[in-house]
Amino acid sequence: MIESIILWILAILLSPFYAAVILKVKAFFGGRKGPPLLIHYYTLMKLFKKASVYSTSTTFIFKMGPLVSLCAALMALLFLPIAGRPPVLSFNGDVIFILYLLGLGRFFTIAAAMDTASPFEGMGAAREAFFPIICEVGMFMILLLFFQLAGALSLSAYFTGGHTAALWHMAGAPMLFVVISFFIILLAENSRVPVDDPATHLELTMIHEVMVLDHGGPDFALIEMGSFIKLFFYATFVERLICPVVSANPAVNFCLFAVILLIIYKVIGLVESVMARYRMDIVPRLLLISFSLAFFAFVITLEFVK
Amino acid sequence: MIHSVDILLSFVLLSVLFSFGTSRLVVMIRIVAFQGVAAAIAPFFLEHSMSFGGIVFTMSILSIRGIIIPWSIYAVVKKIGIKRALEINVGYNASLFFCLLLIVSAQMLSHKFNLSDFTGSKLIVSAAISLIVAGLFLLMARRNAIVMVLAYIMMENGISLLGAPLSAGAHTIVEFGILLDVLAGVMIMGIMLQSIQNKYVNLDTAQLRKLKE
Amino acid sequence: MDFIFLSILLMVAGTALCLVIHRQFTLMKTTGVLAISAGCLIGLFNSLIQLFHPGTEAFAAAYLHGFSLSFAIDGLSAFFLVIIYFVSFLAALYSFHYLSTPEKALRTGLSYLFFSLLIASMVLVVVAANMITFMLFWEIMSLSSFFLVVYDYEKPENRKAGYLYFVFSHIGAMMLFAAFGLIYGFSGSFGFDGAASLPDWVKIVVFVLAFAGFGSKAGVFPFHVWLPHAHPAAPSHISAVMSGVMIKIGIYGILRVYAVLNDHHPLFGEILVIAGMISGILGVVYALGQQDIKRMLAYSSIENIGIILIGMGIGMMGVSAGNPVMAVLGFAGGLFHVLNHAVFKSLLFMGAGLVIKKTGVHDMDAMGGLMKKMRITGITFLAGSLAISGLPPLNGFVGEFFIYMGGFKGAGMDKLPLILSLMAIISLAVIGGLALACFTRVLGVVFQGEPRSERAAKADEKGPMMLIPMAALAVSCGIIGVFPEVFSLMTIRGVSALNLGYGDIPFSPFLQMTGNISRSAAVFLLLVICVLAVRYFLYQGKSIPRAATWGCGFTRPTVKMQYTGSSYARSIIDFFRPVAYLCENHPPVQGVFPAGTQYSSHVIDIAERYMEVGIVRPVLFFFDKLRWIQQGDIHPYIGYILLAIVLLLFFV
Amino acid sequence: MLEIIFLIPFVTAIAAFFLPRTAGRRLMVITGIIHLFFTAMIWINRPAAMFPGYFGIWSEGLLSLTVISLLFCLISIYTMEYLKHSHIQHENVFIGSLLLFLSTMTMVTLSDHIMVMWIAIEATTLTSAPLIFTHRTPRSLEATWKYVLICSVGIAMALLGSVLITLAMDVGHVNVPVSFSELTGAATQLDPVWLKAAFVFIFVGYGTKMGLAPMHTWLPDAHSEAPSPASAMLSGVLLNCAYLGIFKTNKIMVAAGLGNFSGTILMVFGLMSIMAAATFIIKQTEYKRMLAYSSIENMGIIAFGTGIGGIGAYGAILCLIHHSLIKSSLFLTSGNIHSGYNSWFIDQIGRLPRRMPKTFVAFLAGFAGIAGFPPFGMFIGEMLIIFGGFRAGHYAMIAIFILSLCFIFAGLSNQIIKMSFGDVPEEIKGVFHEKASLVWPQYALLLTSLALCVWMPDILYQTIMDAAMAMSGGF
Repeated sequence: MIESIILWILAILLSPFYAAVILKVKAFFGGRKGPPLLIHYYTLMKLFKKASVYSTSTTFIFKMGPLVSLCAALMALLFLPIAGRPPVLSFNGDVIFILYLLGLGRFFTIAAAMDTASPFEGMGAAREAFFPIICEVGMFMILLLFFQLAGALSLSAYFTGGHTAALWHMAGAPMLFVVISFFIILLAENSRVPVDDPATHLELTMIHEVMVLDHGGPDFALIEMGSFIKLFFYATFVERLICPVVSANPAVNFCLFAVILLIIYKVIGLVESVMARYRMDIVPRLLLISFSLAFFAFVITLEFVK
Repeated sequence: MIHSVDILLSFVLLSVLFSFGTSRLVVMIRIVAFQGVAAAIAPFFLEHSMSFGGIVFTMSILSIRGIIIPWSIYAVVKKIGIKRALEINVGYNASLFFCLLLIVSAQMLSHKFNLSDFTGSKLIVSAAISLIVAGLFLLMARRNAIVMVLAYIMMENGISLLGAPLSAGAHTIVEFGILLDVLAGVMIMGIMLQSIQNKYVNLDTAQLRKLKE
Repeated sequence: MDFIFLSILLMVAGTALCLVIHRQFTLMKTTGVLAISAGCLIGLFNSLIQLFHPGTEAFAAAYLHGFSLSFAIDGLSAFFLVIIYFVSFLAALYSFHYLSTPEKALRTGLSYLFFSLLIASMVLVVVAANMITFMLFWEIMSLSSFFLVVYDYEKPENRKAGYLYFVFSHIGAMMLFAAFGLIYGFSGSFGFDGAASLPDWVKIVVFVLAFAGFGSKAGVFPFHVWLPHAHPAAPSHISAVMSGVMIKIGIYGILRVYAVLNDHHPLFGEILVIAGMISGILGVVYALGQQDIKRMLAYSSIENIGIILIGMGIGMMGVSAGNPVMAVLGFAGGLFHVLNHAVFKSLLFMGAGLVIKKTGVHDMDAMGGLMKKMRITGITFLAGSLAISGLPPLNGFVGEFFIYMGGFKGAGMDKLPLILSLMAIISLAVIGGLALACFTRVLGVVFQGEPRSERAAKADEKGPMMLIPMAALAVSCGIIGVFPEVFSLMTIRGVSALNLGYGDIPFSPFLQMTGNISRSAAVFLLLVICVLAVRYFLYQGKSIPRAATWGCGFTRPTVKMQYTGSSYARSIIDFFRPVAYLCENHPPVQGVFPAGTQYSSHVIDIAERYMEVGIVRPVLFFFDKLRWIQQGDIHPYIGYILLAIVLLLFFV
Repeated sequence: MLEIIFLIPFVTAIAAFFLPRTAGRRLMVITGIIHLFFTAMIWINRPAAMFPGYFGIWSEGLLSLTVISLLFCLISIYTMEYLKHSHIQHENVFIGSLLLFLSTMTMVTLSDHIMVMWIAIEATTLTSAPLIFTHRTPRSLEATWKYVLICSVGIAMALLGSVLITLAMDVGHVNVPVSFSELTGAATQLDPVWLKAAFVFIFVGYGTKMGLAPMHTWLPDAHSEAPSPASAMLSGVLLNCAYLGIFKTNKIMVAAGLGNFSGTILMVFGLMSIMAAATFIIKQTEYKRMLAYSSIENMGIIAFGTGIGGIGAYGAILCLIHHSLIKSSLFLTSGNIHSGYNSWFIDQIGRLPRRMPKTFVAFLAGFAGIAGFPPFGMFIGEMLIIFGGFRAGHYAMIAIFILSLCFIFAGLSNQIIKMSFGDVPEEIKGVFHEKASLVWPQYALLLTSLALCVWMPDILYQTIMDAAMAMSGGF
């Protein structure tokens, strides 16, 4: 228990660092030196020191947005087995709970954006409301597959200890589909290229970034924190999938985990550097691809399980 | 042996033929009157033992069917003052042809009834049937209101002709009641005829189609 | 039972008194509200006792020689009774300040009378124990609710709504007559109990007919056409009751028929799941397409009915597949969602009613910024929106959670159950996402941003009697969401009355699940408080200036520039184009200096469209042709007589 | 001394022809009350008939007699007020024929002899013709012409049928008086073929009078053109009288074991009538014609139920009673509406609750009743007919029945909602003063129907059951 909580705190603390890795990679491909790896800590510090300016149109919901989205991310992380160690909380069906909790976070992010009466933020909100629907469908498809294999509905049943390896044993090749499909979901949910470009400067083309235009100071810091943690959550998910082994020796185990995670973040960076952002009406297609991958995986494994 | 009433009835059948051919109202009325008389006295022939009450009764029926009803229609015709009824749906030749067909089929149909065992008459059923159907046919084929009334009377005559042998003697009161109804009906129709003549210029019932659906 | 009758007597008598004293408006309203709420409280109290001390209580009275009016309360009835009484009570309170037109005094009094008749008939339908009784009060329910729908009959659209509702409910009733007639035809008794002995094919026909009949009341997809018209037409407290409770009576009917047929044919569950998925997804998609706020809520009712049907369908599939856990989870989830939907949908309708009353417009795109003027309304509406989107830690989540668990149990099986539960789960996910989009849209357009019209800018929230019920409902959303134990116990009582043959259902697994949910909810709230504290600390002693929204460099933003609800939903509607065609009206911009132009759009409901094209027109055409037989000329008429005789003589 | 009950109105009718207006009206009301009183006496102590062969009391007759008596009493009170406002030239003729009408209808309900029944029914046609012709307009003339001619022809068919029954007797060598009661006893010896033929003719004949499609053609014209009280009588009770003829004949058929034959005919023609009603109710432009067609529908329902037998027959008799009560109230109400808007067209009527609230209540309640909504009695009747149909296993027919009922409801409710709540031109807005005595007869009728749906006296139930039993009815 204690271990799990420590891991949880560690994860929270490490998530900004990992997020910085992506910037580094992109800078490398851009032939630049790029910001230091601790850049996000600096920004957070700076933001915490600042005060914020509130629009006259806004209400308390505007302040609740960052708060709730961060809490949702933290909560999700509580259920996640980090490095294959048992999570803080876990019960049968917690996956559904997590998904809906993230939904709650999204609800408030959107509400906060709509609160500012800004046309751009409304536009972003509309997109934020639309794309995750398809992601969720994909997620549930993957869940169905895992349930077929593991017969349970909790992250710990999938990712603690040797369970993940067991999944691979049962499903085999189709798990690759799952990995890809989930990676796409990762990109979409965390508003990365090719779905969304956090670095662009044209508000019309943003999704997540445009929704937080009016946030500043500590509020904005909370939002940033939230997105880092969310990304970490998904990344860990992928990490467990591609590296199901758990070594007996905790030190080795954690190093392995850290390294693999680093690789995943690098891959994200790589994708961001080599790909351009899709047109908004192409995005659903991409997400549907992830869904159909998961679906195929499910159908094929049905044969294996029988 | 040929029943005495059959002679009379053969004339009735002939009269039906006439009624289909003519367009003159007076002729129609005479025909209907004749049929009424025939219908009235038919039982007279069938009854072998005729009581005095029976005779009186038959006489009264005869007077109503043969005199009062035709006379009332005749009065109307006089009042309105039209001689011919030319508004028809089915032409006269076609009518005549239909009538022959009708009489033949009535003759054939009457064998199903085989009433002759307790009437003795061969023609009575066929005559009755042809009167009824002829009445219905005229109701559909002629648009002139008076002719339609006459056709109705013709039909009634037919029915009573059919009823005569069956209800021989019994329930004379009832028969009388029926007759009174017919009479009243004809009277009312007569009144209607006059008002139609007043409301519309002539008696063509084709005008009476305001009320539909 | 006596208490039930007492409550009904109280309500009807009290509201009948309203007609007498309608000259004194306020006194009349007070009488009506007091009578109804007192009756509801008595009934609520009694039915709660019934619910938690199981055991059926029955009452029967001879009726018209040879029939009997018989009533009985079992767990299922009691469960619905609780909902009926609870919501009606709050709706009655709400109506006190909502009905505020003294010049319509008599009409208001009548509306109270019919309102109480509606409640009474719903109660009696739920406790009816034979077919005569059931149909008797079912028809009274339809009739009284019809009068409530045409309450505001001056508006043509309301008349149309009333007409549609009337026709649909009558056709539904006819279906039920047919279903019950079949039962009677084979069993020879007017009681429900004879139904169990029917041959199988008859049972299937009966179930299908009953499903159509009850579905037309519940607003299941192809039969829902009346619903989006009728709910906006009725006064808001009535829409709250109709949408929160009355359409659930249809659900009750389906469950009751399923129980009395006592047959576990797999077809039943499959029908329900498929119908549920269709109603659920289409309902929410159409809801996204609406501009009228109450119409939107009406469509979302269709969506929730879909969710309920999915739950019940999963339950029935579980029964027929011999999987008790799945069965109980499905039914319990469905019933739980019945409860939830009753709570938050009536809350939302009350909120919408208040908003419309204060702003005077139905169109959401003419509202905006109401959160500042109508704070309590806004907060309660927010709670309702969260709940209806099925987000933890509010009540909407719990019911869907049970249904999910049941569905996943089904996914553990093979063949048709597997496929159907898979589809059910996927569609539940889709519905959840769309509902979130739908209600963020409402919240954002109606309550947030800047007012889009004069009336909206000047809105206020006077009338505490309207706010209290809403607050109460919002609080109960939270309570049910965080402490679901006792409520799931209620649903279990309801399920055990379905005589699935499981004896009394063990409650411990539910206790475990609900325990997990409330524990995690508690942890979440704890986290929120911590972060709140952190945030408070961070803002310590900082000056918080306020300024205009950052217009991305645009210096003169106007309220017209805000993102409208239509544009918010546009991309999603486009995604569902085949089933939800977006019909736009937008004259093109011309010339170098274009004149002003306008844009309007509405989504076409395919069921409505095809009912028009596929049913109404052909029928009318047929009868138009048939009208030829009577053209006013007497000669053919006499011909008909002859024809009839001749034809009949052939059969002699 | 049974006959007195139709002799009294006969005598008063003769008197009424020569009395001045006001006296005539009073006489009418008094006659109605006396008639009601005598009917009550009949219930209490069944008096014997003076001519037993011709007249007698049977359950079905007693029921219709009661309905007639009650309706006439209330309608006469309504008429008294009505005549003050409507400008009828020959009022004594109107009142006189109304009373004669009553007398003849009473005779129908009491007659047992087949021919006497025929005489009485034909007499109703003749006595009601002047009622339809009251307004002396071309339209009323046309209506009367069609009414008299079509009904006379149809009823002539019934006469033929009666003659064929005597034929069936002769062929079967049965020697009993030609009365329904005797024949029902001796039914089995009658020659089946001729009996069937007789039934066909009698059915078509009296069916014409009852308004069964396709012989219904006179009905909407007559009902729409007659003054409202007269239409109420026509639709409320005249149709019942015609039905009585069919009912009694059907009794013979059932007794003779030909129930299937007659039942099928009844059901088919019932369905045809309902379909015909549906055809013309949808898109109907005049509300009185609409009500007339709804009468056709209800006659169809009744015939259908009678054909089904079992609880269907019981339901049919319930429908018969309640239809009389409700439909007559609706016709009276239509008279009020006309005086309020002076138009017979549906699209001229609207905003009833504002303009004439009392009438509105009667109108809408009547509609609810006729559409088969509780708490009005039609509900039980229709339900029993549907249940009975399923019991007897006529699935296809029941399906058509339900379907066409749905169509009719769709059409009817559309018109009714338009009339009650729709918009109207400015000039006929505002409140119209309604006389109390022009509405409470309707209320009384509706309340009777409502009361009979809540509680039914035992003796009434026994009588209905007794009548239904003859159709192999009952539970």
